[in-house]
Amino acid sequence: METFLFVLFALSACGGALAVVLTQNVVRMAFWLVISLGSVAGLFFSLDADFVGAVQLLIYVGGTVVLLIFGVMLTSKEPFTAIKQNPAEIVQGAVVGLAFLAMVLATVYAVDWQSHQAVVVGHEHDGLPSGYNRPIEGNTARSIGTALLGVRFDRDLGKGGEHASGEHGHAHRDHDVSTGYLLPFEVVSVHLLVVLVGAAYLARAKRRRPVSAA
Amino acid sequence: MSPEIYSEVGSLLKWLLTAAWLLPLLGFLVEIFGGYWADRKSKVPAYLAVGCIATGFLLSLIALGTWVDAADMNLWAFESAGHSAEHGEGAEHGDDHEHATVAEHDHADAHDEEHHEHASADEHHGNDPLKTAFSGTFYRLGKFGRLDVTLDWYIDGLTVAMFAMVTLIASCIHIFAIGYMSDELTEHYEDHFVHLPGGRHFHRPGRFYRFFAYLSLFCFSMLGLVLAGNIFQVFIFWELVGVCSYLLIGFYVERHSASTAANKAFIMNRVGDFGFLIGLMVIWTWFGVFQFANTDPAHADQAGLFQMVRTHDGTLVTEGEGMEKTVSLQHIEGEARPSSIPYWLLTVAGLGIFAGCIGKSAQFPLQTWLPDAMEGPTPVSALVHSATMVAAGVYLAARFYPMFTPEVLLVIAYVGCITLFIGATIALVVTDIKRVLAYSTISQLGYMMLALGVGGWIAGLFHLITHAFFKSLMFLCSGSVIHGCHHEQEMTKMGGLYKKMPITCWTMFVGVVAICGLAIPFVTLPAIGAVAFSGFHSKDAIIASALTFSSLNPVHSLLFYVPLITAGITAFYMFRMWFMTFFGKPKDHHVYDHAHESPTVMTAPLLILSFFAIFVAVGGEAGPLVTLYGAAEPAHVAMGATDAGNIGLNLPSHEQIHNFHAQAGMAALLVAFAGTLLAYLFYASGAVDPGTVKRQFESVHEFLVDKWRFDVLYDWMWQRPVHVVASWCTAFDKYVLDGLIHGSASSVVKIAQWDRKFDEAVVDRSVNVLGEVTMSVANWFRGLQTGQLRQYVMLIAVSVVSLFVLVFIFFPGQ
Amino acid sequence: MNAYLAVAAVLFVCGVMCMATKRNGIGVLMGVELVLNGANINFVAFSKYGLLGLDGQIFSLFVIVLAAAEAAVALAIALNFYNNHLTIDVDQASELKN
Amino acid sequence: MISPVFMKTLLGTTIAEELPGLVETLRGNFLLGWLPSLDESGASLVAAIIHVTLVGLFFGLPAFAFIWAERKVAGRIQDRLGPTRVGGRFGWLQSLADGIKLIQKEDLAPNAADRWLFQLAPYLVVVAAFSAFMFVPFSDGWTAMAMDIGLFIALAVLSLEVLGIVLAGYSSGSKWSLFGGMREAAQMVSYEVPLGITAVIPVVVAGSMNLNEIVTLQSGGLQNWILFHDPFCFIAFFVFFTVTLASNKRAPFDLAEAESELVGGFHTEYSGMRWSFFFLAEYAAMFFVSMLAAILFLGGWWTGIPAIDSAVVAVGEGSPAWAYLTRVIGMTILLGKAGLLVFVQIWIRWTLPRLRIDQVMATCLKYLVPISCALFLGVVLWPLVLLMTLGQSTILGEPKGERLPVSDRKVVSVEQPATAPAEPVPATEGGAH
Repeated sequence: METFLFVLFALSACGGALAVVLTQNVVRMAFWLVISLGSVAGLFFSLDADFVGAVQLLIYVGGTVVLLIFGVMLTSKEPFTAIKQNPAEIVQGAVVGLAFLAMVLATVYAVDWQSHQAVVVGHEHDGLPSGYNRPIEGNTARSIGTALLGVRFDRDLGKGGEHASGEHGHAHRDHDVSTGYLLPFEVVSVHLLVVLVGAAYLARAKRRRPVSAA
Repeated sequence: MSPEIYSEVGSLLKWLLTAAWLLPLLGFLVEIFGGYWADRKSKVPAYLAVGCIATGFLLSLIALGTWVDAADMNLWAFESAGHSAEHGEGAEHGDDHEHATVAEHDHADAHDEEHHEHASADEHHGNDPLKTAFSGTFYRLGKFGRLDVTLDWYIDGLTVAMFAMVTLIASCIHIFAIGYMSDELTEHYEDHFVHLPGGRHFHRPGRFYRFFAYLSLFCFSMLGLVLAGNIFQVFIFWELVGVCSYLLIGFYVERHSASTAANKAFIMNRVGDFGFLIGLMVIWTWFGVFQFANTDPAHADQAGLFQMVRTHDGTLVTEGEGMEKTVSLQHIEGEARPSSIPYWLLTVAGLGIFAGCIGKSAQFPLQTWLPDAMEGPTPVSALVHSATMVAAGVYLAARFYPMFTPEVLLVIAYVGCITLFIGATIALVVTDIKRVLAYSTISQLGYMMLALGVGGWIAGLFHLITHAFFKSLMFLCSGSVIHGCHHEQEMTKMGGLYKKMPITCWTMFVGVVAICGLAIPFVTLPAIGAVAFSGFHSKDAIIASALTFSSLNPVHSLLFYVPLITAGITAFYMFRMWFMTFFGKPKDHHVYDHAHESPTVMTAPLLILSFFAIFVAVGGEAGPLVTLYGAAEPAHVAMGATDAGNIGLNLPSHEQIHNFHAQAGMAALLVAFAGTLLAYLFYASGAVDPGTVKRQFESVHEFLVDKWRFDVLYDWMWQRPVHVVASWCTAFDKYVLDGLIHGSASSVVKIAQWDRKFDEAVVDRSVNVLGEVTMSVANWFRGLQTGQLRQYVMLIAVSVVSLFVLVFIFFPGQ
Repeated sequence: MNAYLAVAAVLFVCGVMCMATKRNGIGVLMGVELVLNGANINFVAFSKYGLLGLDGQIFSLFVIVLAAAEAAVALAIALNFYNNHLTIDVDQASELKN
Repeated sequence: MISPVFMKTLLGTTIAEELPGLVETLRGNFLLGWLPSLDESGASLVAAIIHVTLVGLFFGLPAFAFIWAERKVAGRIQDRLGPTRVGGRFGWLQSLADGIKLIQKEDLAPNAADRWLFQLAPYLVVVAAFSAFMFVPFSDGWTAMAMDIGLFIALAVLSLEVLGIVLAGYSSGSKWSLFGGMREAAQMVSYEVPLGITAVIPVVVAGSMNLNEIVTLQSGGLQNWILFHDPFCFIAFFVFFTVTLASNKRAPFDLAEAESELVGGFHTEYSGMRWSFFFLAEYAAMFFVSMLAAILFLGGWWTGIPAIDSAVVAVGEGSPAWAYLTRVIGMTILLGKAGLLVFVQIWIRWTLPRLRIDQVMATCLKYLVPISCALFLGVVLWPLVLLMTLGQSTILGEPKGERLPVSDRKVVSVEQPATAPAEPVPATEGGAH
């Protein structure tokens, strides 16, 4: 079942991506992009990253792609325009793309990932203080939330307990406390605000200028 | 007084006076920032200012009562019907007086005036004056080493009396100003004194609100100065007062004369303040404390200045002789402060502080700013130049009295003596009604300084208060005249105005009589003493002090004769002014026809002030005012001193002064009547023609009209030398410095020309070659820059792949 | 693990090719999104199977958010471009040429 | 390779766990001995089938019911009778008749259309609306996918609906449709913002995005409903309701299909079954957001009267079968609440006139967004303010933590440092570092 789901999502993701490249009509491209990104969200779910998957759905599929389609509608002169590429370019792109793919895949398969493998994500959260319900496996929303607020239940608290149980003693405990992602979170928030203002400024209605000679 | 009562009374006084002090500041802030610049016709700022200062007056009255009650003194040495003219607040203090009256009733009847003097003198001789003073700290600004810079308060009889006087007079003047400044209540004020090219007058929006804001700020500064508990704080408010006077004198800033006068006042004051700063530095370096005195029994850890200089009974403990002479400083156990100060340094400090007083109180030789300051509106003149600002100098001299050595006192006396004579003589010939008053102010300030200098501490301050009342009264009267005559200030164009403005005329008469010190001779009422207006009592006291002093020190007998003669001159020029203004034939019919009595808002303050000008000093030396001061008088003054200081000065004691009192009073009265008679002959009866006299003493008249040529003197002494030095500097600049620069410039040009050849031949050529090579390479590379986004991406992909391949080819093993 | 990485690789390459071959500006943007998604898959895969732990997921969150921001700005730029050139063909955007 | 966790989540936990016990009870008590007993995988399978059926039913039936209700309510509001003929007295089979009519119609596609996308778009819309139901609990534990982020992902999936509408509008090749699609895109993207913020408000109150948990926290009386948790929540409910109206493009925000100006907007060119899909999706989404509102603010499956609630719960503690009955009762209550909200939506549609598009956008960006932000801040600060002024965390009812199921609570004494876990962490996690 798991393998089936993975293959399903992987195939639709890859196929969607390929279709995006090969399709000429922009709106169809967007549609394929939705398929691809939705499948990526599915991949996230099967990787136990349900929060990321939900965010992927909400922001990417629900937001960004709609934005893109919106852009298409604002910028196309007649319905169903397709700006055709030069066939030579397609061939060129295919060759380079295949080479690139071969390279990346070769790298992927050249490294022995198995030796580094370790399952870490949010299985046991005994460090959580009381008052929280114990999340079932695969639910990382709480951990991510607390991490974004600057507290790492998965890491510091667990470690503290581990040290307390006598494995390494207390000596390294101070160095092991990680600070979470509060600052990056804030930075990203401010960044988003700036982008919002900037985009509004860039896209504000202007009088159209005649096409330049170039 | 127990510490509990002390702190209770002290904090009550503190809060009352602080509220009275800060209210005008509040008014100022509201008036400036309240948006009245948008509504030029609003009278609200005026009402606000009046409200603030009047509330301050009420608070001051309560404080006065509280203080009197706390000091447990008997203000009224005579038997009285329980009514004191000195403070009109009766209701609040009825209990007080009642108590005093009952206690003294029996034997007060039996004793004569003399006895009472003794009784009251003895009473406060025994007392430490600091016992009736309250001090404390508002806020510590900072501590630098052992120096505390703090905001202190110091409240004694002098403080409360000054508070009541300042707030009362300021209230009256504020009310008067509502009427006087009413022509500023417009969007288009036409200033007839500013002539623009083309015969036009200057137009501007009215500044009614601004005037009252300045007045409020001024009151705040003056009250802060009086309340200040340390010399540094005094300096701060001193400067604030200066700034306010600058703003007010220069109120009609568009008039050249006004702005010049404001500058003059400000700069003259700076000269004095320079001395003040020197004094401050001496105090800082030697005493390390700015506080006047620390009278709080709960915090007696640090002694104030007065406590350090003088012992408990007010003596100056000295050691050594001549330049080696030092003054031992009193100590509180465990304080790390110098134990003595060189005598000459203390003198320098005193002279420095007094220099500040000279500037602020317009004493010789810095007196010239005050007449020019008459350029401000008349209420300003009344407030700034009669009652408060100039009084600040006298106040400081009095407040700082314990710090002054006999040498300083002698200097003060002579400065005052010179000033009073100069002021009076110039006032003889001036024809501008306000300037007459200005010179009389200078003269009267000289009297006060003289009194302080000759040891009449109470006399000087007595005169300060009485003068404040009658001089502000006269200024307001003159303001009323000017207002009524449509801004005509020349007395030569007035005359016969008593029909047109009777209230002004007779209130002015009250002021004139008061300043001349006229009295009904040989008549003494049982409850009041001499039948006279306030000026008689205070001037009498000054003359008595001077007489005593000169009899004890025959070398300095000039210090008695000059003020005596000047008393006559005073009477002459004051009555001259009155007669010229209100009597005789109208000299300018245009002015006369349009003259009118002022509105009630202006005459009411005149009546109030004339009431006080008559009654404020009632009782004379035994009256409440003197008694009030007696409690604040420095301990060493009352008993006098013999062979004091390095110059062996004999300072009179209260008793000695009293012995000469009647004698001096008769002399002064005589001289004053003589002056009055002379004025009547000259200007009222027409028996003597002033013109003839003027022609006969042509040169003297010229000299006086030129104000003793002080402006010319200062021009010679300061401006000319500066010009000469400046021309030297110009020459030096022109010939030496410019020559050097020109020479170096031409040599640099020579070098540069040679360098240019080298540059062109060597440097430029090599750079050009490099540039050409770069250009050709860049031209070749330009082909790569297609501007096609997609090609760039493709190029990146291709590059990555080829890099990868290359890495694998060249580093296969890794 | 390898399979996830392979999928990510495919997405990445498709994205790059999309950027390289599309003449439509919006198409280029879509290519960028694909590239970012490929990277995200890697992050999350390493988060589960590698050593990244929660950090991988948080990184991918940041990437998603920043991608949204980037899309907004890029779209604004594209609109501006369209306003100036009356086309969305990136080949016309060659003011930088030579 | 793929963790079993995911599968378990997908198929739902509660029913799968309870089914074996339920079957045993049935076998013992109701002469149903012929039933085979279930092992775990079999239980999962049966649970999955049950869920699919339930969701399918809940997707389809309410839609039909509401279409009928819409007509009926519209008629009543406009002072007419509405459907009366089909299916007896109240015309309650009108929807079925409509459906049959629509299926029979010809499936047209304009020549100018992008045919492929044109035919695909309705399915996208239906799928999005349908999938959203997977994450919503119908009763205690009855969730197809019980996830901690249930609310979040439900909203995410629902937001996919707009994509289908935009594609439909674009691919129709008609300017009316294009306008409709554009308006829909703009409107949806804008209203996502206040929708998200107001949906987060209950999350903040409850401390969880798990919808099941949120409802559990609202047990024990009306005062424990999040609607009455604090004044901000109270306002937030109405803002949420308004925003869901807009995001379902219901009147007065139905600019995307404004019949009077756009001739039907994005579905102008559709006919027959594909056209009916849009409406199916719309009514399903109406029902969905109403259910969400009921869960988030109105206490879900609790009646709000403590006596009744505890009686129902007590009944459920008897045996698995009784527990099942309890769930059914809860579901009825929840559906009742949701139905009421749907009725209000219909009522509003036939009462208020339509806004202009600029007014719609202004309503969102100038009013709803700031208001919801302020509400959010208020909700966040409320407990602090209460704590500082009254010294307690709510003014109504007992503190929230007390309402957690006792079994899930751990008592940590104050002296014990919060960093010390109750049990040692398994070595697998530490080994990764």
